[in-house]
Amino acid sequence: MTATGTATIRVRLFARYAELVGRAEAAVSVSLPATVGDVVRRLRDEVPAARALPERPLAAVNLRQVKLDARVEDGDEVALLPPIAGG
Amino acid sequence: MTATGTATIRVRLFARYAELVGRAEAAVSVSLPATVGDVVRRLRDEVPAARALPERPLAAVNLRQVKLDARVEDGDEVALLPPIAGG
Amino acid sequence: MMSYVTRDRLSVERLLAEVSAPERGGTCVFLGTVRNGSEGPGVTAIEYSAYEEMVEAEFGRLLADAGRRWPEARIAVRHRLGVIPSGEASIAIAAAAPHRAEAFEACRFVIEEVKRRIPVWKKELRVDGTETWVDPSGHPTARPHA
Amino acid sequence: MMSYVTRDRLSVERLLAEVSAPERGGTCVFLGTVRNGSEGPGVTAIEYSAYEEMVEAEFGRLLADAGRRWPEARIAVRHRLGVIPSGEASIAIAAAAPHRAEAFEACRFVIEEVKRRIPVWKKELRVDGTETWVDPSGHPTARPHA
Repeated sequence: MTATGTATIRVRLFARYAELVGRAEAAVSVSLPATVGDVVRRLRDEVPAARALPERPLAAVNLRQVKLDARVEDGDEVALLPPIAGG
Repeated sequence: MTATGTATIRVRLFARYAELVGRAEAAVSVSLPATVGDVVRRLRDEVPAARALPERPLAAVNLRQVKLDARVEDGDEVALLPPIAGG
Repeated sequence: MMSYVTRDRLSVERLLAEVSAPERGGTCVFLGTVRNGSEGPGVTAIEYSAYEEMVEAEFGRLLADAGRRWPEARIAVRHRLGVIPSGEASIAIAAAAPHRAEAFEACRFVIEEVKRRIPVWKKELRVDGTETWVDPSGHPTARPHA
Repeated sequence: MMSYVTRDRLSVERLLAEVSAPERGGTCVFLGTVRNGSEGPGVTAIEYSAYEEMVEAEFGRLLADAGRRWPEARIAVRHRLGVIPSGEASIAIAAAAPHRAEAFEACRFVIEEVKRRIPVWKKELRVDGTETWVDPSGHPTARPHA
């Protein structure tokens, strides 16, 4: 069962990525079905400064780390995470 | 080079061993050369309650764990140690 | 609800109180403290930032994972965020268990997983006024806008 | 001279102060606490006795051994003696090092060596008034004169 139509995805950027892009948040629209990788590509298309991000960043959907081929749905929050340096 | 003559050894007993023997300290005389094992045997000969001790207890000479074949000298302090349960 | 993050100084005593109990005889604590880096000019402080909602969620999952591996262990963890001066702790973990092996293993597991899973980032603030994002591989990344 | 034994409550904060420094970013603490034993009647306290002169000498040698294995680590340890109520700590070890692996390893090494080398003995004091010497193999030894 695959959702179709258009999804609006909230994208959040953190730490160095937020500095590179000059913002911490964006909203992008993608045609469903879509993956996190599609969201990253769409962000890079729509926000020129986002081209400074790596093509395959670490990502989370709804507070959980996922691979770039994970599906997104309308209303999801996608976060692009610089290499984690906690502790 | 081996010392000869007679050595007086202070023997100390701890924890359960002190309870078994009913004392925490004894002095025994051994003919040199002598080992810690000789001191234990002499203690068991001279102090009847010491026969309740194991024949091969854990031992220390001058604050350092040693095997029973370690040499003793006049004035040494030999300690017989129940199984260690620190921490 | 209790939070896994704080902007205040970390208290080991408070974490110990959360995990200790008479049936748990071994407790292992780990503290990560801000180092005065050996490479380049001295770091005076590190600014920790995070994806806070995910930090909370991920710590919950991480402790649940640890609880499955060491069911008798009780674990508490707190990550400090904001500017932390050199020498003060950024993370504190306490793991108490009936036996010491479990306490050490659970505590070590949590810090290793934190480094892998908890979305926190560090920016080194240096004596000379420069700032550097810390790359977890250990190589500071030049800040492009600085 | 500083002693490795005390009859007072152990203070983790004090041990941390002895080992922490800005160049040591990882600190591991181990606390051994008196357990409310699961077998037989409840233990209310443990009485710790020791060959104190040897405890001091052996801790000195043990920390020197640890210092050779982990030259960048700084380690502090305190063993409490006397009657210790259930739930309170009998031993506290703090190991700080530039990296966490060394801190964990040095701390674990010290507690394992303590169990092997430091001449301390425990007598369990139970609710019902009986006393039992603790055999380190885990099997309590009946006290012959009780």
